[in-house]
Amino acid sequence: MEQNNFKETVLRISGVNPKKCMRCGKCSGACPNYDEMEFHPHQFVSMVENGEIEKLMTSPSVYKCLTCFACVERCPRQVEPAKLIEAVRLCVIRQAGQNHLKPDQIPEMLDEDLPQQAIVSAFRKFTK
Amino acid sequence: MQEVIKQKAIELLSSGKADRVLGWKEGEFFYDITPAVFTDVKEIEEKFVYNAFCGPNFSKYLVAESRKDGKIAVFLKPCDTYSFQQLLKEHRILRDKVYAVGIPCDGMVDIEKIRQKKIKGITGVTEAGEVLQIDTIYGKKEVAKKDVLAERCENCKSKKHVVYDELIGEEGDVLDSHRFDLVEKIEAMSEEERFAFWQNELSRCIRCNACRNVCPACTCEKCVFDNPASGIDQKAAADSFEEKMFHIIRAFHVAGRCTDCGECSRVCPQNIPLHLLNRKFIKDINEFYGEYQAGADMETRAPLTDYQTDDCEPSVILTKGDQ
Amino acid sequence: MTVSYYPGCTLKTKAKNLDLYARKCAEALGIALEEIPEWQCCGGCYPVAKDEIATKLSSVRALAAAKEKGQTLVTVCSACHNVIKRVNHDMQTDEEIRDKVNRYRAPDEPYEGETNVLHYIEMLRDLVGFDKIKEKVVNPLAGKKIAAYYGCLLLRPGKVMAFDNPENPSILEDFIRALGAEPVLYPARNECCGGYLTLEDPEIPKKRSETVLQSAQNHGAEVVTTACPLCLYNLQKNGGSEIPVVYITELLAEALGLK
Amino acid sequence: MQVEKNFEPTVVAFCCNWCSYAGADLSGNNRIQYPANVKIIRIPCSCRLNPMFILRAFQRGADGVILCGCHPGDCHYTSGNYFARRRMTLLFSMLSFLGIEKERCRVEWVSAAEGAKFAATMNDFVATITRLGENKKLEDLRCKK
Amino acid sequence: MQRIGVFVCWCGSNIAATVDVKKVAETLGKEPCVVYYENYQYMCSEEGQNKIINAIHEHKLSGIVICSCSPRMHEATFRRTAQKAGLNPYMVEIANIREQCSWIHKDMATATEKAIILGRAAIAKVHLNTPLQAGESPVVKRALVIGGGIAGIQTALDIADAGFEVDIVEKKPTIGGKMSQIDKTFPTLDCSACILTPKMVDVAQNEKIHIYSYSEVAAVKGFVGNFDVTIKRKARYVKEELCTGCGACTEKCPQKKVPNDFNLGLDNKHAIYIPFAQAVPKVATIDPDYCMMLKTGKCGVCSKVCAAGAIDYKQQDELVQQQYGAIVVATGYNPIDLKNYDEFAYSQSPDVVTSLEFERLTNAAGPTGGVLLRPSDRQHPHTIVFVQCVGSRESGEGCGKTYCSKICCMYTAKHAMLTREKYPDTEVYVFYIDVRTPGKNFDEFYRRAVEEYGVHYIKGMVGKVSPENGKLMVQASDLLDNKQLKIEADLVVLAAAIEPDPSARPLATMLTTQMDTNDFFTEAHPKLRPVESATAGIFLSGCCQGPKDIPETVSQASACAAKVIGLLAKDKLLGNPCVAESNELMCNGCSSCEKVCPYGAISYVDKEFKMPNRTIAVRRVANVNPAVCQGCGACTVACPSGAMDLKGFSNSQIMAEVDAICK
Repeated sequence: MEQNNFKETVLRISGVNPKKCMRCGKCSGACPNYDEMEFHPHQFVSMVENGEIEKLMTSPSVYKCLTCFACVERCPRQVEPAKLIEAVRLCVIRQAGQNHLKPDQIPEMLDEDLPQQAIVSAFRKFTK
Repeated sequence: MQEVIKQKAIELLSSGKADRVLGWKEGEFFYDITPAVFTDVKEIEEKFVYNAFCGPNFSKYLVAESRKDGKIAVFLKPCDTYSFQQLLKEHRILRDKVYAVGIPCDGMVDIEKIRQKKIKGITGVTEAGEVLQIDTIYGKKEVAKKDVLAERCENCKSKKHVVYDELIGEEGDVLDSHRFDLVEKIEAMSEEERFAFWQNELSRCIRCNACRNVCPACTCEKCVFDNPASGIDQKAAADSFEEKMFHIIRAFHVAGRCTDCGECSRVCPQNIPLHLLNRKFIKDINEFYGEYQAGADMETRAPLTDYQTDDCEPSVILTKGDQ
Repeated sequence: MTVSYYPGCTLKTKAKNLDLYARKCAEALGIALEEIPEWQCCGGCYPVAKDEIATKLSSVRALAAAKEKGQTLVTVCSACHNVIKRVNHDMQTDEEIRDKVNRYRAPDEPYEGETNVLHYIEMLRDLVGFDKIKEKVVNPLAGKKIAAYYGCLLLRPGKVMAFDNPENPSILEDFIRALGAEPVLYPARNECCGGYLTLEDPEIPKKRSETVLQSAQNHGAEVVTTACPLCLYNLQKNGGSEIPVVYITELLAEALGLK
Repeated sequence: MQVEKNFEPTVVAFCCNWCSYAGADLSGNNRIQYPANVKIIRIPCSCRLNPMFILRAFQRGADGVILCGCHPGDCHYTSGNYFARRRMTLLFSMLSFLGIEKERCRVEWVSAAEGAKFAATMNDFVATITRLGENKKLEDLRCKK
Repeated sequence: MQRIGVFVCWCGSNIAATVDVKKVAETLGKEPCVVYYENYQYMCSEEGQNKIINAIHEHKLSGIVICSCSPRMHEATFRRTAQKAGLNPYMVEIANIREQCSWIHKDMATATEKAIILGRAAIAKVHLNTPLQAGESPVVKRALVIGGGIAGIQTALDIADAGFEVDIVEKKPTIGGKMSQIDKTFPTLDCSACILTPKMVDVAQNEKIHIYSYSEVAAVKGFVGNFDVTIKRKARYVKEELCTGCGACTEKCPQKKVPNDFNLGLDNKHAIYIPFAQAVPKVATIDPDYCMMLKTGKCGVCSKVCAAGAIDYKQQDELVQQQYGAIVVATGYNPIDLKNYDEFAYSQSPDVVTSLEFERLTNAAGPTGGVLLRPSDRQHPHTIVFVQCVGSRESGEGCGKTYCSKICCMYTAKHAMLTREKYPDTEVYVFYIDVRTPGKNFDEFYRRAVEEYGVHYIKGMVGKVSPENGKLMVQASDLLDNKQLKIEADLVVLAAAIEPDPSARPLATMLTTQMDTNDFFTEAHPKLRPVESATAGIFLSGCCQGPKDIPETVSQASACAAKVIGLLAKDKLLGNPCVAESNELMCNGCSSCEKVCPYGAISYVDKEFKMPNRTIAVRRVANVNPAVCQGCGACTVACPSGAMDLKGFSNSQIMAEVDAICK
């Protein structure tokens, strides 16, 4: 993946048009995990639009989105910020060796009640 | 099926439900079926037919018939019902004067196609399921019905009756037809090829007006081609412009109203594929303005009396390009 | 009535109760759950990216299997439900995804989103009817104040899931009422529990789950119920409260006298 | 196609009274030139243009026909140009289907303020028609005495 | 056979410098039927016009062609000239040889040749011209105003002031509209009732104005100058002419649990009620859904206590027929239903209110007597959060509106300011996306709210409102500080988008006027004819055309009245004679023309025709109302048989021009 094509890639795989955003901030008002994130949903939208993808890619924020879709549900302009965050994360983990979660890390994370669902979900989210 | 329909015709007439029955009877030849108005039972018993040559679409006759006294019963094949409904939509037929009976149709046969199979001296055709048994002066022959279907029936768009008072047989479905294949083929030609194709076809036109006379969309009180005031009333196909002019204007006049019943091509004595012009408009309308089938309902606005603010621009034609 | 049933991986292991009672209750209510043979894991969360094709295939296989039988596809795990319903929506509306998936699978008949996907609770409402459940209750959970926890997966995106009003749902409350208990309305019922982040950083689910349980308790809840094994895990493990959290099917089984 | 050196095409421009005719006047007010080949016929609205008129023009020897009207959304009669747009799209498509050079007909939306656009459009259209040469496919030989 | 005169103008050197005017005149003089030609320096001058007049007289001209400047310039002049000479003004055609010839060409030969062709086309056309007479229709000198809010009131008062009769149809029991529910008006903060109620009284006392309250328009027929309207007077079960508005019935009515719509359901009223003290007409109305007498036949208290004997339980809806020359639509707006905005907990908590509900909560005549108390526990709220743009400015794919509702920024600033003024201990937060305050003294007003009253304006949007522990937890973003806020509020006020009244769409169908996709009425021209609809004789006043505040509504209402007065002042209406006409013999009655007519000018009649064989056929044929037709010609092309033609631009005229140009 070429560096300068990140914006195009993000737009393509997210299917989001950040130009539709009117900068109301309802996404960030709705986000339950706002405080854990360095860049917030509304910033994802404007930064993608401004082409500042690398900044987002190197931020831990991409692993903090819960994909709960509250921002998508409430966006008055159907911008769908969560899809952008997902696309930025994919830009990271689709690069060689950039898996955020490695199988050998798993055992120590487990406890006996943890449902499989958490592991497969995390794997899908954090690995290529 | 013929018997069932015949009995229905008799019943309608004798019960007084209808004063007249519009049906088919044989003309000069067995395959030359013509429309007929029956007023007595005996006549029906003797002459009424319904077979694979009953192509004529009765809808147009109802414009005049529904204005006469009394009620007329009519038998409508699925595709005929579209024309019928389109005329109802245009207020051309008085609905309460017509008793419409929907009848099944599994395709009409083109006698020319039988002849093209080198079958000569045909004296009669009997349907036996998928096969046609053909009596000729040289003995019996057989052909598969699907091989000799009229073009419009090969590409049948619907087996569904969109309007009727009574239905004989089971209701069918709207079909996925390949009716635009040939239009697409012509579109894919180069400009010069297209011009040559149509020059070849249209130059055969003898301006007999049969296409117009049979067309269920051409029910104008006074046709522009017959009206000296219209400025386009020339009668004879004087030169190539005249041929094109006539057919373009006719196609345009029925655009958005033509149900694609195919009668124009059926009656053309010169075998010009006139339906392709109408289909071209139908295809364009579907592509540009969304799927529209004339006669399919009473409510939807005809595409040329409707618009969307974001319709495509005419320049779309320029960019479509020759494939 | 017979429906296709997609249990999902967690229901075979950590969430056996969710599965067990779902089957028992359905049987008692006259619905046969026919498990889809050789179903594969849905992947736990819906692949959002438009270019993700392979990750959608397991859902499409389950959907196509139900289509072949002409059956409605029922899931009970909220996560599976979210994934399968959204993939189905893609197959209905996204021409590119539909085309690629069908080319990849090369089935005799392409799948175009024909299958009707229902969550177990939707099945109870639409195919059985809460009124009929009410009639069949032998152990009314009278006097119990139960808080329904929807989480995010059942409701969002609202247009795709078409499950209930995503901001003010009522289906689980109606269900709780049918069982004779008293539903507790609290604003955090459609907030996220923190989900799979628990694997990497349990602090986040802790904050989220505490918020949910506190809100429920503020409004007088005695029991919290959910349809999602991961929600149940987070609320129990990270919720910082002793309030019991149970699966909806457990409540149903209890009320129907099957537990 | 071989273009005759001094071929001067006949171009008929149908202009709606409210926008494009006024636009053409404005082009005159500002002395912006365009070829004399263009002859304007004033119609109340682009929706007044019957496809018959276009065919008639070609029949009588026009080499190009252009329709100018108010921009979509600005029609003096609110909806006329929307109907015209559909009619012309279909007509042009049919002419192309019959193998007629599709560049011979055009629709342009020119407002009363767009004098320069009117002239530019006409310059371009006349150039296009000159390049295409004489209309042979649609003319009526009888009209050529 | 026409006798045509051709007059070529030099326009000083404007034409003559590039066009050989003499040659043009002489060449055109040889055209068939041209019996006179002339060229002159200034045809439009008095001298030039006299030449035309003389020529018409001397040569008995039946039609004239002027080769001159654009018809947009002097067509009217030359038509008057022809009329002075006794020639029908529509026997004049102009060949535009200035703007479209001499001014754009440099070469004399080219320009002259083109001028001749343009002249020929005009001659060809005038050959086929026929004298046209503009139709006349009388004007009924009475106006109908639909809607009795401030827009309708102002329009009615202004029309009445000019001496014309006006009827107001109002669907509610009283006029006054939304403005009667509002507490104070921005940016002056004067009391809404104080400025509105005197106007309501003016309406009541004006002899020229008649109010049909509790009534609706049921049907509209006719056309400009001559509308025939059916008004449905709904049964109010009280005889309007007898009721004195004493209120004894309301006091004694035992049914007290009727949601009070005037207070937006924030309190209850009686089953027989007068909406508010200053109602006009001040007449009681019975709510049939709650009245025990009407529902069960048991009660009748109001009838017993009514000294005037005004109660009539047997009253029926009544239809009134009335003629009008002009109709004004003033149907107003409503806040949208917030059922799709449950993230703000509107349906979950009584303490989440709309801005209009907030008006009632602060209004002295409202449910709390003007003391700001929150609905749930009637306690004074200490923290109030205002949320702007709820349902406005959305993408259109969701449930909201795509437009800006225009008034919310200002009324929210007003609410915030008034709250801080009256209750300085209250913290007030306003969440905004943009603050839009164009208007006289508007931005100053908003700045005062911030600077003098200390309202916290936060750029950002509320994401969720959660009712917890008797408070409303507001989670929102502050985009400028880039943080998420969690505010414990006591009251949340939502600035709901406004939308046209639901009665507007069926009304538009009845009036054959156009609406946009948002159901706002479309004006005839967005800039130049903003208070008229495209349908002649239908005028637009107030929010039915688009969101407006009170000052804007009132100015539009007066502008609308001016247009109505201009129409009613005429005794007869002269139409544009270049209208469509259907040839009945050729008409198929297919309705194609009717569908493309933007004015509803075409109707259908069944007509008898004598047929060749002495029979009579009845056919449905199109009928164009020349008073309504504007002459666009859309119908002429839609008509498949060519039965529809346009006078002045007929098929044959245009084709004659084509022929002349292409020859």
